[in-house]
Amino acid sequence: MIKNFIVLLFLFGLGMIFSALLLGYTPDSELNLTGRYYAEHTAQDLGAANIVTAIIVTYRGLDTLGEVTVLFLTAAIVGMLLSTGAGKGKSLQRKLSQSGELLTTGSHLLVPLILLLGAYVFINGHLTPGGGFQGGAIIASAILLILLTDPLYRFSHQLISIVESISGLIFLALGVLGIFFAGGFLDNRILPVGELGSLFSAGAIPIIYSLVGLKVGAEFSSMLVNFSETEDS
Amino acid sequence: MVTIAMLTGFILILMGLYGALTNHNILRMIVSFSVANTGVNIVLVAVGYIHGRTAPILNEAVPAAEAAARIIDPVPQALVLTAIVIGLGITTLMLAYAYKLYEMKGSLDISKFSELKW
Amino acid sequence: MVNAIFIIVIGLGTAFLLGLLRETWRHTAYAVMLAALAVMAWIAVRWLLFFAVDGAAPVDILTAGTAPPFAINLRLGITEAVLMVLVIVCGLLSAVYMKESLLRLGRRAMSVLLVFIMALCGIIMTRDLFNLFVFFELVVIATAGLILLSENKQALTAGFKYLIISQMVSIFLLIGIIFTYHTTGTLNIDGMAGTSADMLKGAGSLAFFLMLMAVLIEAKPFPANGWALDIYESAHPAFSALFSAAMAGAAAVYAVDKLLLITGPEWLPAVTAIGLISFVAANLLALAQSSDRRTLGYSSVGQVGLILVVIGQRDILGDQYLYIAGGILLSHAIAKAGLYWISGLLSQRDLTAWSALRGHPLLIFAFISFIAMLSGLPPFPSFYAKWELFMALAVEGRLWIMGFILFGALLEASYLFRWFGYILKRETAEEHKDAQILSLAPHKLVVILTAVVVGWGLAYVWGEISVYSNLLYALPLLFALSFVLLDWLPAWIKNTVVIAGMVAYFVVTYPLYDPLQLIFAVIFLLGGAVIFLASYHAHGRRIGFYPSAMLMFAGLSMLIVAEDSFHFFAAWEFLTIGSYFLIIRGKHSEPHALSYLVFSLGGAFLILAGFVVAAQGVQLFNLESLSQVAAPLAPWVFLLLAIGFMTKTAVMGLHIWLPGAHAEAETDVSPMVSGILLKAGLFGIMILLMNMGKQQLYGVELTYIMLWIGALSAFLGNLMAAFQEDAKRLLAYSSIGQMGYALFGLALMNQLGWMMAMMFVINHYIYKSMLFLSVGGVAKRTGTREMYQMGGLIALMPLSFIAVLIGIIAVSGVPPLSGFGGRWIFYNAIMSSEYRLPMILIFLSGPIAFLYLFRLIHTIFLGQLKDEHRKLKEAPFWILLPQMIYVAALMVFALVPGLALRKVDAYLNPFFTDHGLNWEGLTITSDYGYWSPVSIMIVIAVIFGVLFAWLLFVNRKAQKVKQFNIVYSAERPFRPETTHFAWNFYAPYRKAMGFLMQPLVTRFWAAVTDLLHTLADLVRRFYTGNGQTYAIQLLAFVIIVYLFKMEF
Amino acid sequence: MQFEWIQIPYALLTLFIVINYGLIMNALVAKIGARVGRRHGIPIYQNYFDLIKNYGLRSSITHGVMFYLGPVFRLSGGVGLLLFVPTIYGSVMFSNFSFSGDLILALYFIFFGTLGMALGAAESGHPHAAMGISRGLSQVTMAELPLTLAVFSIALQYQTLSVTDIVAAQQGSILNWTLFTNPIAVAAAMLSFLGSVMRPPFDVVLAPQEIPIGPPTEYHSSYLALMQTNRVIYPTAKMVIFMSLFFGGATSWPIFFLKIFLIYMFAVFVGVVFPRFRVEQSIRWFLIWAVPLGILSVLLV
Amino acid sequence: MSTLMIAISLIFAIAMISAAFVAIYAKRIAIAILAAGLVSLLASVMFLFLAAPDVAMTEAAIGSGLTTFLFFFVLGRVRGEKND
Repeated sequence: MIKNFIVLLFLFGLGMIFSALLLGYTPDSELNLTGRYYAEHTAQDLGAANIVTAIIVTYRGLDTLGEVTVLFLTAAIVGMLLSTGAGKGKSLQRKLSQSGELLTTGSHLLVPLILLLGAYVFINGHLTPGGGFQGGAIIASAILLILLTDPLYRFSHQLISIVESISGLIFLALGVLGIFFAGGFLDNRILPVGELGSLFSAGAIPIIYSLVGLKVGAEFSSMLVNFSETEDS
Repeated sequence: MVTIAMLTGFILILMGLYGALTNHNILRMIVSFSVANTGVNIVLVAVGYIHGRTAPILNEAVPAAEAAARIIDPVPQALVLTAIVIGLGITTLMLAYAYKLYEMKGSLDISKFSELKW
Repeated sequence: MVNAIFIIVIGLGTAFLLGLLRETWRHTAYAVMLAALAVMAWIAVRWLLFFAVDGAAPVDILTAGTAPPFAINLRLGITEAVLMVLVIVCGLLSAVYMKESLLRLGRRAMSVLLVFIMALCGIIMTRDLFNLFVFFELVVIATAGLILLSENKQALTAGFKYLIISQMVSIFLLIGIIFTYHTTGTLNIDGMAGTSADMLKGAGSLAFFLMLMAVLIEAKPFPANGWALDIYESAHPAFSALFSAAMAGAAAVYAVDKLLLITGPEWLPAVTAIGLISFVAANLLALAQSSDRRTLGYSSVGQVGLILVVIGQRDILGDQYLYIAGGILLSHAIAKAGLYWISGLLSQRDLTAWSALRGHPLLIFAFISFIAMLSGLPPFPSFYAKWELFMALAVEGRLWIMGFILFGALLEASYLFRWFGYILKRETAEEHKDAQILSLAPHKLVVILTAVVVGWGLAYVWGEISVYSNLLYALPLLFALSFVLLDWLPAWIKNTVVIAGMVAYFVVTYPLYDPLQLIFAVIFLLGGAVIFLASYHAHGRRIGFYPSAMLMFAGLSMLIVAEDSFHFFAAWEFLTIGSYFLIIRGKHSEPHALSYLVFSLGGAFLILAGFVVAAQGVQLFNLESLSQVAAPLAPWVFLLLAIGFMTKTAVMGLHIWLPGAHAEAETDVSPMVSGILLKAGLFGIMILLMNMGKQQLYGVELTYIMLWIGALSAFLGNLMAAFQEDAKRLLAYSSIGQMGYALFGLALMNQLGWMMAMMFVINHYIYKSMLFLSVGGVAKRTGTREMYQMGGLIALMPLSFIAVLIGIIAVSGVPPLSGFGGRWIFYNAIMSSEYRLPMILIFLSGPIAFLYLFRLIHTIFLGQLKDEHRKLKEAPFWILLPQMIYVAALMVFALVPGLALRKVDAYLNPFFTDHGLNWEGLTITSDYGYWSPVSIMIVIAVIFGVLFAWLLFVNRKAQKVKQFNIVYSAERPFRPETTHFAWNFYAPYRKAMGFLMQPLVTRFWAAVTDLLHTLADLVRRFYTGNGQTYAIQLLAFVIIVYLFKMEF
Repeated sequence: MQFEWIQIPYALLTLFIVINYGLIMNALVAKIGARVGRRHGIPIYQNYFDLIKNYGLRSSITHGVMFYLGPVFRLSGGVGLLLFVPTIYGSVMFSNFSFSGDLILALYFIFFGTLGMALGAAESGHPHAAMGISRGLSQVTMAELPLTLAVFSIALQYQTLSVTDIVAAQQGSILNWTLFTNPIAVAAAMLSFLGSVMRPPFDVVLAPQEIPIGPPTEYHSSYLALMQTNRVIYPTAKMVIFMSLFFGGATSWPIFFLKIFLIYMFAVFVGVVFPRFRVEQSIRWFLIWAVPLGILSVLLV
Repeated sequence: MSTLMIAISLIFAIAMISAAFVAIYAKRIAIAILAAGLVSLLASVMFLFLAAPDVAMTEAAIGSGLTTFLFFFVLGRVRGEKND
């Protein structure tokens, strides 16, 4: 109890900091320097309609690279963590209630659709809301669906990791091409910028975002698969 | 609007932290942290909001030439996207750790994992 | 030049690439990873050379083809290049080291390692705040992964604690970043720094505060660092090395540095305070540790705290900032990594288990190099860095910072050197006797030795770029270091080289010395060479002896000729360390060597403080400029320096290290540390007094206090010597007394006083060396140092006896030997002094000297011979030879003291108002009296000779009686044990004067030590081990810093 | 002052006079003591007989080299002490070897004999010898202190360390004696004197009852003869110093004889009055009574 | 900003805070996990209000979707633990 009180006390202090931040906050009425630059230059420089996407993939591409690396790391570490447990190696002996016929069939029908949706989301990332991360999550949900209906389904770890690696490597390679053929690392203008609003525009952004989508999808899947393969302890 | 969002965000952070710092159960701590992370995300997005403007996506309604006057600040959104993904990464890791810790001790009480000390 | 972004690209790309390999191709994966790291290292080194050699300007690396602040940019300058080389090379070495573990966990672990290194480089290079956050998160996650390399199950819990903390950190960081962004309109660090200062007031300042705290916490400040310690303790040692050297020591600290660019000097005091608290607290807590890796963890926290202090002080460091921060940082990184790597060779986690290193001189040398780097000892970069740091602090008058740093550094040195003591002296615990504690894998050894080489290399580099001359160019030091390489030679060869070297060096440098220096040079160099004759008795290789001894002599010889404070202090440190290594060689000397070192370093730190306060920023501060120190500072400078030097001469109150250290040392080491080393302190005091003269503090004349201290030391030193049972301790206490006399003489501040001190310097060298050698020789033969267990050895060891006899006559000051000269000058000196009270103590201590001197000769050589000693032989030839040389020297010096002293007398004349002595003819005259050593000698010799001859003639037929042929209360005793009146020899005296023997000083220092240890033990309970508690502590840390910063 | 060969016979002459004087005075004191105690006492010439007899005896045993050296040291100490101090003020003939050194030399040379004696006795291996030395040295540390202080005091007073100069400063009138110009120092020195001659009450070192003759237990025959010689020279030599420093010195032999005798009698009388002290008691006694006087004398000069 | 929007966002805010309360205090962990997912879901709606469709999608997919499932995977594995 004393501990809770102390925590409360300190959180009160933190609350004071927060309230000072809140009270000191005056909403902008105009875009600030950076925001204005993006609003004014994104379209003509990069040719991406979704400015957020442009920022993510190009202007702050290094962050995104880091971000996919975070997932890559997480997937790898989760794999390491869960593959060294006591339960690993034994064959799965869990008795699971078999999913209903309807569900199985339904899922088999749904999975391709979901995958398609995911692909759509990341391919159109430079035009509409959504992109690699959202698309990747959607792809992973297809995998999730399969796992839910058939917990004993084995995915090829090798396949997942190859998809993950290849897409990551291409992402990097495209970034490096930017050094030689455009303004710098991760510059999307290695391909023509194209016409604002069309699918094949914004230089390498759609490709990169698709790669990110694939990679993220693979990484999410890998995590899910790893978790689902753990044993009861 | 912004104020409400931001306030909500801050309250979520504080609540999340309270939960994380007072619950002994590791899973609950992780849950609490994810609440706090959501709060952070809300605050981040709220900071970029400008009253009466639209999402930073150019289309017929928002032509490139007027963008500067029509859209809200896209930067915080980009940051939040990254933050969410990173948050997921850490949460996942914590979950995996929680599982292994449970395997080790048969318990999820954080106070039982204090052999390393002093 | 390869674009530095390729460091990141290669790191990441290889990490991705490894995913393509089959899980089973582990060796391939390992090779690929090493290759990638090597390429990264190569790129970083190329850049480093580009900056360092060509002096290129920093380059900006743009991404996305857009200029900052609209896209992320990286920057690469010399700082970044150095840090990246550090990170990558450390990573590469750790990867080599962790070979087995990495192969066990497979390619995924290797990917994680690569990403870890890459992310650290990212943190170092990036100029974008949010990018910094991303890289930090990468580091966190990678850490959580690499912790799995450990074989310690508990590592898992440590990793989880870190995750909890990083959740909190990321919350603070994100909130801070976004509000800072809102205020300044940019995420670029340079962009923020460019905005006007007013923008970061109010809410902006708060936002910055949160950000700074978050980054600071990654640097693991006390007390928000429990998690880090747990990681240090439980992770794979090679990862701990990385985590300490690369993550905390390089990346996190540099991130703090970058953040502070934003606000200018406003937050520097807070960072200083946090760093300072961390430094002192961590080192204090480390005192109570018994686990090696946790100790290193604490030390790491401390070192990073020190770097934070440097960062916090950068506004006053100017051009020196990078030099200082870099010196400390690199020393820390190399040393800590090296120590962690060594710890990986051991299977036991107790500090005492490191005794398994004994018998591996290379590893011990590595260990020494590392702890020297951590303690900031010359010639390593941290030494130069600390010196410059203190110079700057002193100029600004930030003396309390300096004080805290010195205190912390002393604590740090104490546990590090205590540990070293364990290595050399502790027995392996009984239960581990059979266990193989040490396992030496070649690749691990290579890694460790690389660190040693790099450390020495940096020592060279730092010397090169310092404003002072490179210490590594000093001939004596190189001579000493060469013995590290020659240590495989047999001892007698090395000994010959040593003697030849010392004599040759003296001959070569002879013209450089003024008369005062000459006296010391003769004692240090020629005198040292004479003592080394005794070292011929040792067989085998005597690993470690010659490097240590020569280090001490190198320090001594550099001390004499040092002209500026820097070189003087460096020499001082060399002789301190060298002598420590010598002392700890004794069988039971572990605790004594430690207390010697702690006192010596404490004294050295005071000297350092005194010098830098005096210099006031003048870099090549000539020792003679001490006389120009201005009024309000001068007495304080005097005080600091005086106490520092007096620690070395072991004045009463600061003496407790001496008896044990001198007594437990080896036979030929005792004379070195007693006969020679103590003079260094006197030399320092001479330099001090000669240049600063009399100083007053609050109306008290400091030399007067010194006079009292000298008198007290003389009195109590002699008194305690009288009550010792251990022969070498007796001599050691006697040294305290003798140094007291010398100090007294100096403090008289007249020419005769100084002449007396010089008499004592020479005399003490001769007779104390002689006595220590002969007592050492006896102890060697009898196997004990307890005097009451000896007795009657005169017949068996006549030469040793003669040495002791001559010695004690000389020490006691009885004519005709040279000790009398000292007394005679003493009386003449005090005649012209206005102070009379302290003399009384000196008067009293004279006769007391008789007590212990008689006891020494009586209980060892006279009285009853013990049965077990009946077949003893005379001491070894090589131990006797120097003694006989000393006997001769003593005679010569007794006859013609002018030989040594005339020139000094003339040299000292300008410094004092009173007259010196008149050396005309055979009679030496002063204003008050006269003294003719030759006449005295002749008169006494004639009387003595006539009587002796007559007695011999009359009793020529006398036969030696049996041992027990004595009248003993009408009985004949049969046991020598009961008949040898020796133990507690001065019982009546103890009854009368014993109250003075209360070990008050010892008790005082013991209480201080206890207090520190208890405090450490108490405070460390703060780290409960509960991850949640750690998180609460973190929160509390942030809030408390906030309250301090905002309210006050 | 320079050495000339003629000084050797002069010095021997001094020695001869002092020995005879010492022998007679010792006997006289013993006689007086006996008469006071209503005993007959020894004949005045007894000491001569003893000495000559002992010189004539040959010993067939020795305990070792130091056993030889002990008496040699002892007597060298006594003779040296005597010869390093000018005996008769103003007389070139009897200023002996005082050119070798000043007061300090004398002061430190006192210990030469003591040390040698202690060494010699100790080699006999007899525990009583060791015990006696232990006591003697313990006591002497504190007993010497007041003397040292007093000497320092008068050295300061006269601004010289030369004995001759000090004596010179006391000439002219009895009121010029240190006894009157610096009475505190003299008091301290005389108290110290009591301790150093080892007469009662400070004679536990020799301990006539418990230990036959203290440190010299094992000495006999010619060894003893040397010791006996010393026993007449050494106290006299010491008293010469006292006389020179405090009581105006002696300008001729009769004054010399008189002053020495009086100083000696002072010690004898005190011994009759006080009971014997144990060593720690005597140390305390000196510490409480004599040392403060000495300190006072130093401070007041 | 219309009053209606403010009212709606207020309602959402209160709903989120209540859900967060549940997430922290719920007796059963499963409920807590669901409540946290709900907070996330509500937040994604909030993001829409704040004109951040990208973020809203991500939060919905990742914050409330994937994370919740991962929680349940682990929760299922640690059944022995009391759900206090």
